[in-house]
Amino acid sequence: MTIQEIENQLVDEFAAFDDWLDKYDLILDMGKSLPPIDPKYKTDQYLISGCQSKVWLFAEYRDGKVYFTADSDAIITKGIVSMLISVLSGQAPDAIQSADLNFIDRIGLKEHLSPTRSNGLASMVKQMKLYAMVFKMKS
Amino acid sequence: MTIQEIENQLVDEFAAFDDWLDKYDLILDMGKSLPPIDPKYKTDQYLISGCQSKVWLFAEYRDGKVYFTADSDAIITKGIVSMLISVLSGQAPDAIQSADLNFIDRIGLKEHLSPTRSNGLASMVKQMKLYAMVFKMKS
Amino acid sequence: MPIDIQKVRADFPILSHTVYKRPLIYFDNAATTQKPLQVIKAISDYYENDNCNIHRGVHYLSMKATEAFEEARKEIREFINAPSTHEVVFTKGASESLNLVAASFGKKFLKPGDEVVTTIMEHHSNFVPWQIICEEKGAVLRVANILADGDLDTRHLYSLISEKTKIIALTHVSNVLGTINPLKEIIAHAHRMGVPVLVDGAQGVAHAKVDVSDLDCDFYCFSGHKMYGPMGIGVLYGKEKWLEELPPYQSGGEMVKDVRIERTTFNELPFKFEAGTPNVEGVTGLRAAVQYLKNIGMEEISLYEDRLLKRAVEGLSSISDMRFYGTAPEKASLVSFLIGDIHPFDAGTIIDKMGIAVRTGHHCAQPLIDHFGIPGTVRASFAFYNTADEIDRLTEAVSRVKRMFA
Amino acid sequence: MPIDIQKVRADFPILSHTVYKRPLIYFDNAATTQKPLQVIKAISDYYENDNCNIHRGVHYLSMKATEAFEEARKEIREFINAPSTHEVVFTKGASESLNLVAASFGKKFLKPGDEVVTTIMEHHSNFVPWQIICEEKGAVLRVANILADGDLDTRHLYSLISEKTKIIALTHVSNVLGTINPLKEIIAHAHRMGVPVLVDGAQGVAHAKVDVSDLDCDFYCFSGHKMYGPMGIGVLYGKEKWLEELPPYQSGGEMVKDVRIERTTFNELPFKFEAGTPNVEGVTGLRAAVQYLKNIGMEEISLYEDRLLKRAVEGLSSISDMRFYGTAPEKASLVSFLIGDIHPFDAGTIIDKMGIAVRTGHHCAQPLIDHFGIPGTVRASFAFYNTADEIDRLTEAVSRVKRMFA
Ligand SMILES: Cc1ncc(COP(=O)(O)O)c(C=O)c1O
Ligand SMILES: Cc1ncc(COP(=O)(O)O)c(C=O)c1O
Repeated sequence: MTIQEIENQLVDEFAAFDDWLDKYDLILDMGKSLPPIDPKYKTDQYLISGCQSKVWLFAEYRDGKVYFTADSDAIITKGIVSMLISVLSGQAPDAIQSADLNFIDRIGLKEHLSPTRSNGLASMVKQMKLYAMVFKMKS
Repeated sequence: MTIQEIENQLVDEFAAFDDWLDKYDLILDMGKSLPPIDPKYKTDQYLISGCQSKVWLFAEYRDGKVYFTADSDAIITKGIVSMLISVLSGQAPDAIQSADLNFIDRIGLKEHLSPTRSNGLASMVKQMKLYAMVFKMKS
Repeated sequence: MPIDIQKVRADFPILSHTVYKRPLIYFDNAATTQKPLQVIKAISDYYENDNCNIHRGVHYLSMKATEAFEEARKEIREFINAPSTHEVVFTKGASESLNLVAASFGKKFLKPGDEVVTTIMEHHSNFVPWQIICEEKGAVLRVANILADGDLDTRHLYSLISEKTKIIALTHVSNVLGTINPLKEIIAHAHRMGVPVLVDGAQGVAHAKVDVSDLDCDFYCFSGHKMYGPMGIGVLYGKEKWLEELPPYQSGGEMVKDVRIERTTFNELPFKFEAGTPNVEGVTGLRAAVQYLKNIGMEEISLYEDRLLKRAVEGLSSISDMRFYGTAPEKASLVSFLIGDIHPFDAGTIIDKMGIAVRTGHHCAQPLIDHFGIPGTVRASFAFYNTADEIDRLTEAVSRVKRMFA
Repeated sequence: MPIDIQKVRADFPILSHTVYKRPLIYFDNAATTQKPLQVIKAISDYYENDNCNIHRGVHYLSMKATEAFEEARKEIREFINAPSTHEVVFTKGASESLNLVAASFGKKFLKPGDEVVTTIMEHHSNFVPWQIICEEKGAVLRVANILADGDLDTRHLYSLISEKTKIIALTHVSNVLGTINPLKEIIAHAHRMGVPVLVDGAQGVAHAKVDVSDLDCDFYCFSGHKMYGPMGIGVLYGKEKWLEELPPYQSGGEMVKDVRIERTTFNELPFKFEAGTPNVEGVTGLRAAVQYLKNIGMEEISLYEDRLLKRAVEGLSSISDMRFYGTAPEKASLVSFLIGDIHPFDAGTIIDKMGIAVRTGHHCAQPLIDHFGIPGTVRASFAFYNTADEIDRLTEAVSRVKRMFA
């Protein structure tokens, strides 16, 4: 699926819920279903530190595609991370670099990606695009 | 005349005028008529410095009465000084110390004696009362 | 007269707002308080009628603004019972007041080997400035511990005081734990050792009557915005003998007496420490806030807020796995907690979605949070415009969070 | 579109006041400007709807206030055409911005024997901080002269620049003389010598379009209250490379990254320089002021104020014995004068009684006033809400003063 298709799917999933708490229930489920990161990457080197929750991010390059794994100490953050990974992992570097990820906004979670938000997610997206750029240059 | 009588006289004089500019004309006249201070007292030692206009003040003690002479580089300040001197000069230390000088307020010139006013007059009154106190102690 | 809560709430327009389609419950009062209409109106009135730069002007508006400014200083002197108005210095906030003392006191009095004593429960604003000046001067910062319930370990504090100690800097009330420190006892002890005491009153001044003369503290610092006044204004109270001795901090404007190319002499107190155009708006708003508080009565406020605290503690304690941080017997009206192992960010995000504003994280008191070895806490801090019903809604919200993350 | 003066005046409620039973004429704009309803309303709206402490909160109000704060930063970046928002630091005013740079730059870069170059026309806020830090560091303050008409003597200024010069600190516009300094030329010259330039823009920013990128200045400082915004808020623009190098000034709050008992690390720009709770109200009001100015147009404002100046100069020149201070060809909209030998305090007091607010004294520029050997000047400073008619009333008032003291 393309990035856009996965984004649309996510937006649809959230559209089913009206109440904010239900939406967050869904985010929690997504957080719990995030495949675990290899513990050896859960170190300071892979840490993206926000003010309040921590995010660890690792990326690999195989057959022209970038694969991300990640973790966080907060489950909501993990939920958002999980969505970002489902959208961007397994995509080509170019597609990742140009993704505008407006699904977060469409779902109504824009705040979580705001650079003034204290959870490191904005830096995480920056880091994901950086990985994509570096892999592209190397290939 | 007592301090109170002189104060009343001054208040009456000003009551004749309605317009502020006329009142200030009277102050200017008073400023011009202030007897000159002996030039040897127009030195830093006798200077009471406000922010904008300077006041020099000198006092003598004769026969149980305090006599003030003063000068200023601004004529309006001289006018107010002149009034203060006409009220306090030649009075006994006790009377000077207890004078509340509310004529300034009654004339509507209170601002000129406010400690936040930039003309040194508040400090001048303080200084006049200090002279009175010192003379009283010495006698 | 007990607080008429409906009347009080009507004074705070923001309290009738809704967020996420739910009525707003504002429990972030330790971060900043909301403003009554009386304060908002004082600000508009000031700009519509009296706005002017002050002190040196000889014209009408300038005299009026100067008078208003100095009247506000009197009102604030009275509010904290400072001996004299020239011991009341206006700053932009508690942080600036604290930085001012650390910088000026440090410049004048700290030498290599000297010590400054503080506590582990300080807000960064009363910690980092001392850390920096100590490093600059080769002095040592000694940090007093707390007990298990969040009370200051005064025995440890006292053991840190020696002939090397030049000043003690500690908070009146901890913004994380709520702990109210036994200032009178500490100050008396310090003075017997010849050591001055600076008090960070940012969390102290809005919740109970503060009397700096009775406390006998050497400095007391606070912010307008945490006591129902405007942002951008704060106060430094300092004993005259100290303020006279300290060198000026910032320079320019009203704080000089005589500026020559060769050398400058400084104005008298309090102007010596008030560089630049003063914030007349802020001072006017702060005065309105003080009048508002006086009208309600600080005793009534304390009583009312204590009742809110009691209800919150009772309600939240009924939930299992709650971990409370700060349970000292003398405690201001706030609760810091974690819900089992749930990350404070997770809890705060969900509680917010229920319309309740709580703060999460380290609350600018990282040494304290590190001491507990946790990522932060959820903090609900109460004001006299909060209601028992709102407290119950918090308890419900916390239960809901617990269920969601189970 | 030319300024619609009736419409503009209606925006400023204070302008319809009377003093001493005469309509208020406000000519003290260089001290502080009046505020349009748009700014006053932005402040009330903020407190009634959005008030909150910012940055670290995860709840609704805090996010909204944070966003408003950062949007304001963008707006101000654009207003002065700074390359990046993180080069825009909020302070409490120009004086604080200037003190910040003097203290932090001095701490890092000044050594014994170094020199700082400034001018004799500086406001105390851009003079005393340099004097103090130079004394502290054993550096020397060199002071450039002015020419007879009040223009900066740039040849003298240039002659003071040497390898010892670490920074030049000068004003954009003199608050006494009105002189607009040829910044582009001076900055280009300084940069060729490898010397950075700080500009005191307190009197520059409200009266003509300022473009810090075009000027290429290293620092630019100004106050909100002199540009129709609230008191208690100001700006420091600094080039990233400098701001990165300077050590933090005040500490506490948002400006730290990591606080350990042993050591603290600092946040990135601009937060590194913003200690304590930021003045969200002030920033919101300043944003409204900038939007108001943009709406009217800085070019229109300059043109209009130039016309007022021309009329004032013509009118006052028709009176004999007038002594003008500052007649440079490039001049902001203010006149400083003495009426023969009449003391400025005398003149100002009488002019005030005619309802006209002018400022008298040394205008916090004592070295300049001493240079002229006078007790001070009378200064009338104009804004775009003043009218030609008001200017004529000033001329009449001055004639009247002259007659009274004849
Ligand atoms: C205990 C304490 N001290 C100092 C401060 C700093 O106050 P401000 O940010 O208003 O300068 C705060 C609040 O943030 C506080 O809670
Ligand atoms: C040229 C100049 N610089 C600096 C300042 C200081 O500004 P503020 O008092 O707003 O800090 C002023 C105004 O007083 C000024 O006119």
